[in-house]
Amino acid sequence: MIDKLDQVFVLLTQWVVGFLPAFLQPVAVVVIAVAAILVTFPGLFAICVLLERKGLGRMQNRIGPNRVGPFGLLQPVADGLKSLTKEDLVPLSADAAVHFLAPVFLVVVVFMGYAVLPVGRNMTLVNMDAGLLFYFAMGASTELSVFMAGWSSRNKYSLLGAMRAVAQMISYEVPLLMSSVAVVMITGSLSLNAIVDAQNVYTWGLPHWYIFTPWGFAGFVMFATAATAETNRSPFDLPEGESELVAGYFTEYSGFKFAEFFLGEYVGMLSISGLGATLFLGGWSAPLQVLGFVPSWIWFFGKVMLSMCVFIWLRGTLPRLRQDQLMNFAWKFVLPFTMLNLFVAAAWRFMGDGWLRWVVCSAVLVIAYVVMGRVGMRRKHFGPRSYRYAE
Amino acid sequence: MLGEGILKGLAETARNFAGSFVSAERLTTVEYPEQRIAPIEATRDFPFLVYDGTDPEAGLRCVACQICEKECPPKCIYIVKSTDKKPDYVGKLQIYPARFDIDISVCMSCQICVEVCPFEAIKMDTAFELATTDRFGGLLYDKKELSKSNEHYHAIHPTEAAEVDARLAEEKAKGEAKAKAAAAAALAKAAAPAAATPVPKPAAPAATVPAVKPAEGERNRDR
Amino acid sequence: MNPLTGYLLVAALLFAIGLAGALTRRNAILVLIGIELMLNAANLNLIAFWRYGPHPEALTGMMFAIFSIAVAAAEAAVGLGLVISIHRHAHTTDLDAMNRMKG
Amino acid sequence: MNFAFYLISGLAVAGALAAVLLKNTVHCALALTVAFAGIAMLFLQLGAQFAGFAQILVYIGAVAILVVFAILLTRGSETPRDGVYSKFPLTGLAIAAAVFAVLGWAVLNSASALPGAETTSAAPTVTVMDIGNALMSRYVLPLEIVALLLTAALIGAVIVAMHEKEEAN
Repeated sequence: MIDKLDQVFVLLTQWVVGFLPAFLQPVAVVVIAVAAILVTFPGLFAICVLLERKGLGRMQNRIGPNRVGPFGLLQPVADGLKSLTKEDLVPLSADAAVHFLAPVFLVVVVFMGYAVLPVGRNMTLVNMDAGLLFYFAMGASTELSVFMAGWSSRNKYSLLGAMRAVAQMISYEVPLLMSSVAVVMITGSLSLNAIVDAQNVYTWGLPHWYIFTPWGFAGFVMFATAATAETNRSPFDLPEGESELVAGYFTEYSGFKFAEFFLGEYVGMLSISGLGATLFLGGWSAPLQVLGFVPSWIWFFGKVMLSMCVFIWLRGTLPRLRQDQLMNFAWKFVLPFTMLNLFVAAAWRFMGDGWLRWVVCSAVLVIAYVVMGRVGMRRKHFGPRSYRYAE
Repeated sequence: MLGEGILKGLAETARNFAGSFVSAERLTTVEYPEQRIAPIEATRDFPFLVYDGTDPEAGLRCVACQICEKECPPKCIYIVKSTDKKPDYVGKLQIYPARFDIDISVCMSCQICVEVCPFEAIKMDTAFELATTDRFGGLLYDKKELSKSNEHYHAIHPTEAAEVDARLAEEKAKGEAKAKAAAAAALAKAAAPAAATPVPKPAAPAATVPAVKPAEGERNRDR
Repeated sequence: MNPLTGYLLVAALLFAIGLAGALTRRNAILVLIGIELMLNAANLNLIAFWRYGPHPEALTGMMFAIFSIAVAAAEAAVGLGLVISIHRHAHTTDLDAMNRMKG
Repeated sequence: MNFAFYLISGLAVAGALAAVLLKNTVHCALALTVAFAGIAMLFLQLGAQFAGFAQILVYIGAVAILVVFAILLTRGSETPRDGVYSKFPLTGLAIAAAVFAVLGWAVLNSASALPGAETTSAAPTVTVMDIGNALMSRYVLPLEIVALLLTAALIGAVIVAMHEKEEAN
């Protein structure tokens, strides 16, 4: 019975596909799986929107939306309806084709990232051998859609916002890749299923998740920082800095296209949290061996929603970083630390079992963290201001 | 160490988040239509005309002196004087406003009319849910809609109303005392000429003149 | 017609388009775009021959393509760096105007 | 040749043509991304998964953005004053057509001799492990050289494009 519940979706698909003729079956399986993704994650997006507004409210001593539906549960429906019915303005001087294509390209690319995420035990759409590389290839092309949006609106604010967003996404994409390379080094394969299987091992009932190893924890912290910056969230939400940039690269978007950007951002956050859970938090593996009876996909979605709550928590707490602080932090702290993390992971791999590698790796990482934190990030004393006029 | 501040900040918001479900002072929202904040005594929204007694027409304190109309910065008060007179709380015959309009949509609740009114006739009400569908006529209140009883004034601004009533009562008492004294003096004057009719004529006009002066004095003071 | 010739023809067509771009356009960046296209056409050839070649397990074709992608990225970076610095000095990216060697 | 091949190569060629012929330079850059995506899909169709994703990651993720940034930095997006094409566009086209003719002739004539003719072998399943091993065993020298080259090239590019300090005041 337990196994049936765990594989309920797989069995359901096979049962449905059983009715179709043989040659149609592989196509039908893919279509059903894609349809499932296109239903669950926008559904999760609606829940996250409500979670965010109520969570932020509670953090600021207020209640958050509770008027639409019982306890505000229909608020996402109201938001969706509002953005669908709002008029979709396109500025006259805007470049209509690129202006229209930008959100479409963003949503398509973000959803393609889900093809490789292992949502549950053998519930991966495409079990690709180079799954992680595919995921980052898709992640890398979101910058282009951000640029298309910013440039095509022919508006200084949006162009500035796009420039900032692209610069930020590029400089935080490198640490994102580097911190996941450490995981690949230890697992020995780029396929996300293999990574989850490597972590799905238990000793004394405790799982072998990578976050419980020194290099894994450091990698996860850096991954989380880079992921927050990659999705333009909370401390790094400079591109849509309301105070100075109106709304960054989606200033000139309204109505459905704005909702698409909104959807793209949230679905991107869900997918990067999914990847973080898969790489460091053991994907769909249960936190304790005794809890193994719970279906695997519940653990995956639980971890994704947990990291969404952390995203919201960060948004409720941290002020926005300035552009130079943001860049400084990326290139002077996050990237060197992830590089060092690679060496520590290598040392971890070749020092063999035993307590020695725990001590050495943690010591190296802690010392590096403190030293780099103190040296790299100390208050820069600002000399006389030098001006550079645009020639 | 890098990141300490972030962790402290996160702990603070977490405390806020958890506290909002538990302790009252971490959830300060008052859900407006269902719950309401206790009205503060000094709230002021839009003016209303005070009348004593039960009949709004007779007891209206306003004497149409039009000071408030002149002083009102946004000019939202419109007064038309009456032709006849009616007695006020002291019993003196005073003009009353035939028409007294305030345009609520223009009024900015600055309370200058209350400060300049010499007759304590106009006070600030605390009712603010006055939204209407009709933008023009709906928000132009005439005398009937504006005039409210003194009891209502006591209900919304108890201490202030008490002071005003005390002052009015004391004035009334002084006025009556003066009137009584004037009446007594007039009586004494009338008795004195009877006793000494041979006294020369000029004394008579002197007697009548003082009788008139106190009345005027009284009006100036009232001004 | 075996599949390999299909790929080779597509690669040749892309190469010709890239060449046409490089030769006819006035803006320096579009010449670089033409060169990028030519490089990609070459990569396509490499992988087509690797796939249909006698020893696919030797991975030579694919490794060539991967290294060529890396080198092409470096070349693009340097090329655009040059274009930007030329633009700063001569305030133009018009190739016909860049005929003076003086710095 | 199956339908997918025609579709994808059509996309790639269309992207390339647009990248070369369009007036607006930023449109050219975006069309270039379509061409890169088409070529990446061709790689995937040929079974070279790693190369296809590397192509997407490197070209669409970085080179396209680089080209677009360069266009904006050199004010390329405004309409150029004196025409889009160089002085002798026709000769350029003629040369390109000639090159294509020669290549096409060579490919078609040698069609029979090409190895792919008879052995319709299934796509060799190349795992990333094999690529890693190949990189670390046979191609370790080229790997180091490319690493050096990349570092030198990027530092050089930064220095060339950097804003000289003394020129500022």
